[in-house]
Amino acid sequence: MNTIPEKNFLNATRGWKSWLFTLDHKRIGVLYLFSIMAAFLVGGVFAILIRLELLGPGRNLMEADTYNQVFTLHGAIMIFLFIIPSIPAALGNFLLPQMIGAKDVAFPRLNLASWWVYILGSIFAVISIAMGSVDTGWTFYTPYATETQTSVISMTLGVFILGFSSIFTGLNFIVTIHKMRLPGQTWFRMPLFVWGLYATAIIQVLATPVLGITMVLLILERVAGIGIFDPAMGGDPVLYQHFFWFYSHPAVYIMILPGMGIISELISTFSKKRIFGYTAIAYSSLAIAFISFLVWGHHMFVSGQSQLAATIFSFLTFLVGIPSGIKIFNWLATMYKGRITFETPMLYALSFLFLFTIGGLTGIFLGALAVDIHLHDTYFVVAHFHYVMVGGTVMAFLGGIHYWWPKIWGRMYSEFWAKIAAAFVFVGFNMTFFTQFILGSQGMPRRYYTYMDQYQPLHAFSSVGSWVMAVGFIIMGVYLFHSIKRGRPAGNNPWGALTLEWETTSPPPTENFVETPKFSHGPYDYDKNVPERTI
Amino acid sequence: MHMSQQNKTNTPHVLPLQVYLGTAAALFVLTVVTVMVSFVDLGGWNIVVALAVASVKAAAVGLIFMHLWFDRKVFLVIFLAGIVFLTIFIGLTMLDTMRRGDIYQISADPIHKNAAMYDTTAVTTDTIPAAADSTHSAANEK
Amino acid sequence: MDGHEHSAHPAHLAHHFSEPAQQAESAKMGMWLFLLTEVLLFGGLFVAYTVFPAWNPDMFFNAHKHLNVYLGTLNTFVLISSSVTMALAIRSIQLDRRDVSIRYLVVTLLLAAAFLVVKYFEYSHKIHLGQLPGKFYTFTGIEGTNPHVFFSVYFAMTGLHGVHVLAGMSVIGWVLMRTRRGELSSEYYTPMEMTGLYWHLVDMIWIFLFPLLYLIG
Amino acid sequence: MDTTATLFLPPGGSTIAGEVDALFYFLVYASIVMFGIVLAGMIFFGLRYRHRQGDAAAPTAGISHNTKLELTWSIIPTILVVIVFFWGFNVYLKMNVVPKDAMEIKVTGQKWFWTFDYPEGANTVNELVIPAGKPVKLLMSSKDVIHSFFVPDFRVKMDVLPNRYTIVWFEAKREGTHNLFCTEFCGTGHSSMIGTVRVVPEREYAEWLETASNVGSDLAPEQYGERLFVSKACVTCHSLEGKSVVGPPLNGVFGKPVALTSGGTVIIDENYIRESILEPQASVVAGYQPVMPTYQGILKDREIDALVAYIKSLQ
Repeated sequence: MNTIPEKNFLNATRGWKSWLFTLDHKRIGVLYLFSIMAAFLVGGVFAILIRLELLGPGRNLMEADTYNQVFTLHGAIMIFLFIIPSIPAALGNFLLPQMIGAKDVAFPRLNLASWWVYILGSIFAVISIAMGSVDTGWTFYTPYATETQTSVISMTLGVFILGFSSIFTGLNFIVTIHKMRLPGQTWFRMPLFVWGLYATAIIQVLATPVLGITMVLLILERVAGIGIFDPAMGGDPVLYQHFFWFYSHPAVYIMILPGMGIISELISTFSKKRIFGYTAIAYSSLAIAFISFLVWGHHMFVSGQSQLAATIFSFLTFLVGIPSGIKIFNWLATMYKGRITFETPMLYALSFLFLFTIGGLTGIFLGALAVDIHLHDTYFVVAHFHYVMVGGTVMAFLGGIHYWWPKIWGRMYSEFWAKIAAAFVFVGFNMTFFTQFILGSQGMPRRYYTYMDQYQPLHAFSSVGSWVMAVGFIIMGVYLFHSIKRGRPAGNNPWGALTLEWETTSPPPTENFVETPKFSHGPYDYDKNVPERTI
Repeated sequence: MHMSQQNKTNTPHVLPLQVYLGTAAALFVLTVVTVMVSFVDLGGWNIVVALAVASVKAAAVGLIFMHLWFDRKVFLVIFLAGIVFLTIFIGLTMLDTMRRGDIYQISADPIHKNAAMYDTTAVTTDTIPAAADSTHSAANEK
Repeated sequence: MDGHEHSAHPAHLAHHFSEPAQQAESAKMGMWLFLLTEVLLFGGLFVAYTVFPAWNPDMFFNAHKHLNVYLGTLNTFVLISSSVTMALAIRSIQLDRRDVSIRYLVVTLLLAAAFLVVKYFEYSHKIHLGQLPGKFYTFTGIEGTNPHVFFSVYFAMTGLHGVHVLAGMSVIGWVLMRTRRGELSSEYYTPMEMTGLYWHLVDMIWIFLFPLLYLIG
Repeated sequence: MDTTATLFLPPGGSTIAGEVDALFYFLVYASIVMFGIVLAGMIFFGLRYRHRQGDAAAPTAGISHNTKLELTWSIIPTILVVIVFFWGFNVYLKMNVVPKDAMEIKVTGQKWFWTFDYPEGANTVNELVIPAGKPVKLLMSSKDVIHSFFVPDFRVKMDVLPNRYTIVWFEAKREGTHNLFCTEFCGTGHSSMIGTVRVVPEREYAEWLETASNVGSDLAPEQYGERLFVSKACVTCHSLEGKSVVGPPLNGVFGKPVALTSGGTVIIDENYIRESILEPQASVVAGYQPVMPTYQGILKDREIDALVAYIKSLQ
């Protein structure tokens, strides 16, 4: 019978101060976990409101202006407060040092600062909502963003601040991975999740500062009319789009790369099989990180940028698809001759493969110049990025949460309810968003408060799908929180996995390992080891 | 790769005083040179020369003062990465901003000069057909 | 969470590092990554600087003549000198000459302050003439399209740089205090080394701002 | 190539639509094949290598990689996407090079309606009338924020910018009406910034142009105003049934006093209506946002008179 270790990071010190000012990367990870879950809840409520309004044409629930604020907030909260910090700052923080056998990240105080900065940025976002909200869309395109009467400055200031939180995490992770690895764990013996975090961190450090200066210039444009982005003052709105997407396209890979890392762990663990093409997966993460900086112009094919630029961006866009495709085939090949079990994390991994493949393939549509002209700014794009972000990142995140939940709390959740919730989420997601591919190619533009009658059946179906998904998430919330106190103890290694974090107790002690671990086997050596499962 | 470092003690790498003073002298001389050149009219080449001199100066600061020349090469890689990605940012943006007229060069003034929202006095109610005509004639294709 | 629980470790070694060298190298790498973010933060302004002069070369040429080359040159000398003294301060602490190091740091601080004083005179002259960014621009003597954009770029670039000078001054002040308290030595001078790297980058950025704004042609 | 409505795409109404659709459907079928491979792999491996209770937990095969296989699944997709790139680029070029004989119409996007100015002097709001079988070039600009001109049936879309002109061209194949959407978010009325493109035979177009250039001369002012109220998109924001939409309702208001946001009241008379059309921000009715655009330069004096007469008649 498994027991919870008497002394672990959860009960090492007591009182709220010991949490809010902790330097333990695991506690900071948990703080982040609760913060992003709160953000996900708020963003999710906005999503449901959007779908309710779109149940039928005309006014159903709110006025056009309210709707515009709701979809802006849904986007801004989900992107900046949830999905960008989700995997790196919550799970990455908790796991990275354990996976490389370190006691902590390289800069624990910077790590804590990252979370506080995140909270500060969120406060500005909340202030913005309180002061009349924002209605620009999460992209803050000029000149709309310089003209609108809503509280753009407070929101963009929030985004500016949140950028620092992201930079701090990324900087910390790069140094940690370079300097803190266990002796014997060479670069190509690192778990692939660590590779994913490394590639992500590179983008966070390189791209986020540009978001910072973009937000500063946007604020100056509103305050002083500096004439960089505002055409009324001699600026160029398309230049703003270049600035914005130079960050925001790589940011898409900040969201997906760590997710891909999680999937590598999950597929290998639940197939009990050496990962196929380790080197290819590791290098493809780096390749994606690099190429992601060369393709931002594909958001601007109809923006009025030069045809030459559009052509080159289109070509480069196709290049970034190749490494993602390679990863998918590698994961598939990992299952070959495995010993596959289908616990909840694996179900999410398979959902990821299913949904991300669709998301990736529809990305090819949008990269092809002529087809994108028709599909740009329609629901096709909305469906595409939800398949990549929710079908990709969120599925990976949920897989990761279920996979490492017993490591964080030392206790198991209900496998029965977890499978039911996973089914609801998967079915609801496809109902909500596959319909939107059809809507979009039929010509339904995005960010529409009302629409023509011909689109109503598909919109209604999509809204029903959102309720199914919501039911799944509610079930998930209940059993996950229930398990924190009541779940049955999981033991050190409930899944029989080989990465280092499973060698310590669940939950781990404050400095992760009671004794400094020795590097005795690679993270995926299932051909030589059969680790015992503790449940 | 950190393994090789772990057994080394933390002894500082001290450069001779002359190296710092020599670098300082070079920086001052280059500053004087670049200012003097700016008073000579070289057309478009002025800015090129000025930037070339600035690059040499920045390289001196980076390599000597910031020890990039002597330190581990990973720091140099990090610093150069900044320059590479900044170049990508500038280069691909210019690919748009400098090539917008590739297929159609519209030589009419940008709209905002006579658009109603910016100047309500510029347009009177009777000029619509005339305004339409003038935009058409001004918008010639090349 | 400090290093004192491990009696074998020096006081400045944090608990999660195993060697002083590992800690020093980590700090330096972190600092270089931070400098990388600074390069890209200024990078956005450099893009704006590239795009607008390419569109309106004449306006940029005409407008830049209203900057004072002599004050700009003076400030370049001041900032380069401060970089030299900063480098020498680090060299002195590496040789355990603490008093010399303190003197160099004080000179660095004074030079940084001098830079800001010169900048203050430049700014107040421009404010007086109405050569201001964007909608505050009231000056009329510059030919070309949208001359206010030049001053937007000028104030954004020098303003952001000025903020960095201010931040640098406070960090140098902090290092100065720690050196006086005897906390830094040839064994452990990471804070001063990091401050030096930051200060040199501030200098390096000015080395580019100076020709871009003052020496166009 | 001619296309009709399918599950995914609306019927193609322009000469370019067939070429876009061909690539679109190539991508659909190629995607189904690729997705099929992934799905089949998942299902097959999942069933074949499933660990059943009671099976021995033995070490698994240590397959680390297979260079030939990996090269195959890297190179084949690469070739495919290069083909797709050149295909897409080819059609994109055709979308960008306007035929020499294209007729030109000036398009102005503005919160939240479209204005079309014909060289012959006609101007319409939210309805673009074009002849079938003739290439049409639109020279577009915006008066406020970015809008985007999108006709799904024609498969064309282009942003409409406030600081310069953008161009889009198409050739409608046969008569019919098509939706025109704004696809760049532009505020409150974004989703009602909808127009129609009416394609008519060439002879009918000539007749239409003739009357449209001298419209209204044969109508009573009230009737002409009634028509303008719809065609100039007043109806988008002003209800005639007493409802508040974006702006105040206009039925039964003439001659009555109304409170202003600035505090005073004003009697709604001819001068107030005229001022509200030309300088909408001057006296805003209390409880409404100052969002109405000026119609200065869009409406002729004659048209304003007709609108005033029409509102007067709504008692």
